[in-house]
Amino acid sequence: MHQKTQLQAETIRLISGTNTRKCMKCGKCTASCPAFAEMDISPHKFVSMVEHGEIDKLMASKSIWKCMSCFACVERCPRGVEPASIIEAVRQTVIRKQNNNYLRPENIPELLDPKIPQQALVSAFRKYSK
Amino acid sequence: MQRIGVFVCWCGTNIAATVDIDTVVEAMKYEPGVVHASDYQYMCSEAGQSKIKQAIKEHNLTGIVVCACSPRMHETTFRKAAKAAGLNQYMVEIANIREHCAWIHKDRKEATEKAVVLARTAVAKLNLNTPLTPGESSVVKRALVIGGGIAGIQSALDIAEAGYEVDIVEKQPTIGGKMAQLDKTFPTLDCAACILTPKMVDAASHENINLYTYSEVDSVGGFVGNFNVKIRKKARSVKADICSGCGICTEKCPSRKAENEFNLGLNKRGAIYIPFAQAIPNVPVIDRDQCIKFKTGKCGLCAKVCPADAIDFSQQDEIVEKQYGAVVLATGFNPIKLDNFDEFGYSQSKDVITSLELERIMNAAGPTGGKLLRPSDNGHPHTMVFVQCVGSRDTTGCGKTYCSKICCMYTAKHAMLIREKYPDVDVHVFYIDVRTPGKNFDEFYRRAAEDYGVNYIKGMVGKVAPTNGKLLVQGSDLIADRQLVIEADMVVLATAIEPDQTAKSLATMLTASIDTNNFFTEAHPKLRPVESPTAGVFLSGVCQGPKDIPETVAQASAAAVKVIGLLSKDKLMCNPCVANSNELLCNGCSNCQHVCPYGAIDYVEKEFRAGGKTSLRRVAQVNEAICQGCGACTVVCPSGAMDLKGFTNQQIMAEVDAICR
Amino acid sequence: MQNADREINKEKISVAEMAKQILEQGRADRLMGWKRGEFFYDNSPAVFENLSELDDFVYDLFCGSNLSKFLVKESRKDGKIAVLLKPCDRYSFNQLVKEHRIIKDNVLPVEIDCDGMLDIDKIRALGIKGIKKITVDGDQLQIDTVYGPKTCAREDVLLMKCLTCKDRVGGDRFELVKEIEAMSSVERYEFWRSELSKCIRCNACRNVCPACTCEKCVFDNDKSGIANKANTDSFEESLYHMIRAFHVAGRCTDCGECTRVCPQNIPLHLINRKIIKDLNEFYGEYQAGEDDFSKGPLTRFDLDDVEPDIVMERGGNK
Amino acid sequence: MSIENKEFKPLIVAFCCNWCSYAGADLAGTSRLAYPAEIKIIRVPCSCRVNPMFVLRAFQRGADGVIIAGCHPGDCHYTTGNYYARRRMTLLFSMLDFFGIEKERTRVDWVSAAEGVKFSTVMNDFSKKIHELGENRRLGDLRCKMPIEK
Repeated sequence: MHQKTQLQAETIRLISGTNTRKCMKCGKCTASCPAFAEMDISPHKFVSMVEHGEIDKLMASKSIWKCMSCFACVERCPRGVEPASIIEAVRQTVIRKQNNNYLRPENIPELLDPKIPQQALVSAFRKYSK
Repeated sequence: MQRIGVFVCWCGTNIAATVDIDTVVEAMKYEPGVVHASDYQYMCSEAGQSKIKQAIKEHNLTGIVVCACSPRMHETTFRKAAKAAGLNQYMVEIANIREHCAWIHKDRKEATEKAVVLARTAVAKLNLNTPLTPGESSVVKRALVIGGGIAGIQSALDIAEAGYEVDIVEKQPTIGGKMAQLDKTFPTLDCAACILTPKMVDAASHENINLYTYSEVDSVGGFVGNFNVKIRKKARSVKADICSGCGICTEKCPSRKAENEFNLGLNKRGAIYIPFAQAIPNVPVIDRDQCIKFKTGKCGLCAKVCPADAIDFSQQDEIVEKQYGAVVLATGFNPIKLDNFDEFGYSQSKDVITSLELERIMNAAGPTGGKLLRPSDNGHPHTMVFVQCVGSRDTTGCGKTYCSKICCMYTAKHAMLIREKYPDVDVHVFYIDVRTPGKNFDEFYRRAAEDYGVNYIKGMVGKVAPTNGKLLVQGSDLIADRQLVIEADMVVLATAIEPDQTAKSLATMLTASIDTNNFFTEAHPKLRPVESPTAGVFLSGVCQGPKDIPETVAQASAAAVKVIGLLSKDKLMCNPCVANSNELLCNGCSNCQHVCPYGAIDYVEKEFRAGGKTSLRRVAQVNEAICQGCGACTVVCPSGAMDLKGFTNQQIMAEVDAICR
Repeated sequence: MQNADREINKEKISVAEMAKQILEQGRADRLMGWKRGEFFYDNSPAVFENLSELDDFVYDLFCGSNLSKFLVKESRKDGKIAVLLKPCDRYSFNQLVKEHRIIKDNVLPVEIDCDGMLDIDKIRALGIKGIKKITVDGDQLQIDTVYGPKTCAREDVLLMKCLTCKDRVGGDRFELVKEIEAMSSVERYEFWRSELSKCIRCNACRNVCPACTCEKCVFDNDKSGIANKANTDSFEESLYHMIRAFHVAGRCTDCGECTRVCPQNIPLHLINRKIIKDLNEFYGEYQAGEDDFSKGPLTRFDLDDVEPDIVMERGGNK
Repeated sequence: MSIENKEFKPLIVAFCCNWCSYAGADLAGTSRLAYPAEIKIIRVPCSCRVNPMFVLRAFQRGADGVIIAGCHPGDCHYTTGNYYARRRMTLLFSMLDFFGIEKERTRVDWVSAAEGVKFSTVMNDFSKKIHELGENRRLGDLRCKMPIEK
């Protein structure tokens, strides 16, 4: 693998704290994902793409912004691989490159909807801010 | 002074690649007592052994050190070689320079240094070895089989055929085990009952086989050749010797609330019941928790209708104490509980069932009379989804880390049977991998897919949602890289299997080891697969690891052969590495007696002469046939009178010194 | 702690009178007690075979020594022997009976009272020299010396073992152990190094210890690997006290004789007490010699015993 | 100190019971799970065979760490051996600590025949600890006059 892609993949693994090699390619993540219809890259492919160092493609993917961080895939993965953490890590990498905040704390109150689960809010904040 | 020979094995490149053999050989030449040191590519081979034998004679050796693999592997081999050359076989020490050195170290210098230390440690110990003679103990010519499933039945039949008495202890009211609950068997699709029930009858009618059904093992004492077992015969509340098995009581019983365990709770049974029609013995049992007579004191209808007057409400548990020469463990398995897998909706919908439940539904003697009906409304299903690996291969702690092995094949069987009987039913199977090693197994699976049109989907189910009387199955199809939702009528979960929970307590009673999953450990994973590391205890069936029926039967027969081999001996050689009390030093304090797990130590008043006077002293004596050589007594002995042959205080301290030199 | 087969001084007669009566009435053939020594403070254990020998019998403030151990040999002789047991000695007696070291049938245990024994070294350390006679006056001692009368508090000159007597109310016998436990690891090491450096290997602690009654002591046995041989290396030296303490672990009654007899005044009993404290904390209160039948803490176990890791987690600084 | 540590080659004695931990060590070997070469294993039938004297002897002869490995409580091949070992070793370790010997130099762990990975982890872990502690001077000779650095 190219040195740069190797480094990128390593960074993703480091941020997400996952071991992509543990994946046994069962596809339960994709089976569980409620946002699948919106995604261009399926959750299970995230794992193998990190494993193969295809980080640039992932960073360009729509999927990373469609993931709702519901953690269904993390909850149900029988091998403890945590695809959602990988997606989160890719998002982090994109945001760090863009050097931009999409969400600021002061904007939160007006966006608040009592129906939004707390977890989603926290996740969104992590997702769209640096 | 000993005359020691040191033999360093290369083990091909296994040792030689990391350990510099020459350095080890050279270093050993200067160790005290060593008169000969040499090396060879494969010491355990015929040629290697004859090199050892030759050196023993040539150099008049009194003991040998073999630097090779683990003593657990070849100690016996080298002891036999030494014995053949006229040495006492306990004048052999092994330096484990393979598993404990060559295989775990990469640095050649480091590994070589360690190998030298390990070798000189063995030499230091051997310098203090003395020839030992094993004692003998008798063998009780009777075997105990714990578990009356196909594994236990097969082992018992084979042992009984060889002419030895066998007792089967089964905790259920009938023998038969899980196989009795199955409908058809793969890959031949013959009916399970048709091949099992004749064997059950054989076992029951065999003159050498004695059945203890509805019984459990309470305690085990003793050792190989002389196990002392207490069996608890639970109170059936029915006199088995006069019951004719007519079944009138089971029909008349007014209580109908108990879940029928045999049908996995898919229907109800009476408080007095026979698990299934072909049960052996064909004697009912009263479930006292359900029986109106036991709960309220009123009823007793079964006693009134019994033509043989066999009902006995006052029956008590009975303890039978018996001696056995060997024990076969055949405790079997159960499907795991699905509490950790809520996503499959097992607890939410009756139409989500386990594969074993499907076996009952498909069975002609089952709750639906063999008709495939949806449990919720008894309707005919049109779409069925099978999910494989439910709880298997799960490293998160929710399920089991291992592959349950049988699920791929039985799922193919189920799918095929359904498609054959009901071609209108769409069958989808979600799989992660399809594993079909075995004779005619892959052909069987492919037939399901190719000839019967079972839709195999590479992927997993993420969610089963009961909606409007249907089950919405959301899964992935990894080949098509898509998510799909199937509207199914029934979902069948290929649930992981785990060892029966009795395995754990039996392991403790028998001091047989179990692994982290509670499967019994075999003495050697390849070379001694049906023996437990505990002498005289043998393993049969799934209690050792997941397996299908042909494998189970093969292993059951293999275990039986091992038992027969043991029971055919009149005397067993005892381990000579047993405790030994130096009467001159013994204080008579009883500390050793307190800690001995086998009751192998007795105290006697003995006369001693010292300074012209005779005095009586209380001293410890070890029964060498009973002592197993754990050494607990040696440490509590304040005067050091108690020592362990083969592992003496001096030997171990010499080892410590050699390592710390 | 009262046993039916024991003599108890009901009439509160003097111990000397009791001794006399036992021999006179033939309740025992011999009697084990204390004999006046050359000086008034060095009474020593003795066996009295007849009434005339009893002239040397003494029971006063300097009868600290524990008589139990002598019975290992004495109870094996012909005839019955009566033994005087102070409250603290009874534990050792029971422990030895439990270990079958004393043949119970040959012994008549006689329980006697004790108000605490004196330590002559402590009196001298107060600067009181030329002592002729000591009498008890309540909490005080009247000491008749060649330099005239002196007094001191009785409490100040009691034997160490009497200060933590099991019959005394209050006080914490583990106080010193706790102090050492609270030290840093280096401090503890330095403490014991300086204490144990004083050891001259006279074996007095072993010889007096009522738990050390082995037919042949491991330190005298060439084959034990820890024998007291020529000092080729320092193993035996440095570890003697550790091994000894471990040897008597669970059997030590905390009688304190080791420290009493140590000519170098090493507080050896603290090692044993530390072990007793640990045993009590880990496996429940246990007093060796409380009875003559129960199993000691090292010859039994519980399924849910603490793991050895507890030592790592417990106090005691690095 | 740091230079000393680089050259420090510890000596660790491991007492392994024949039925579980020795087999666990074999499994670690078969699985090629590395642990430092300074660890030397002595095979004993059961953890209850380990006399505290052996541990003291090892220390006195220059060992820097001693570890005793046996079957998990409840799994002893001899039913009860490791329960006794557990009490003895707990007491011994506490006593050593009382004498000011670094308590981390001693350890008891339960490793089954199936736990090759655990064996290797435990050994690596223990060795790391001993490396941190450095040479065992204190028990080498508790009576020698050489002061130790604080």
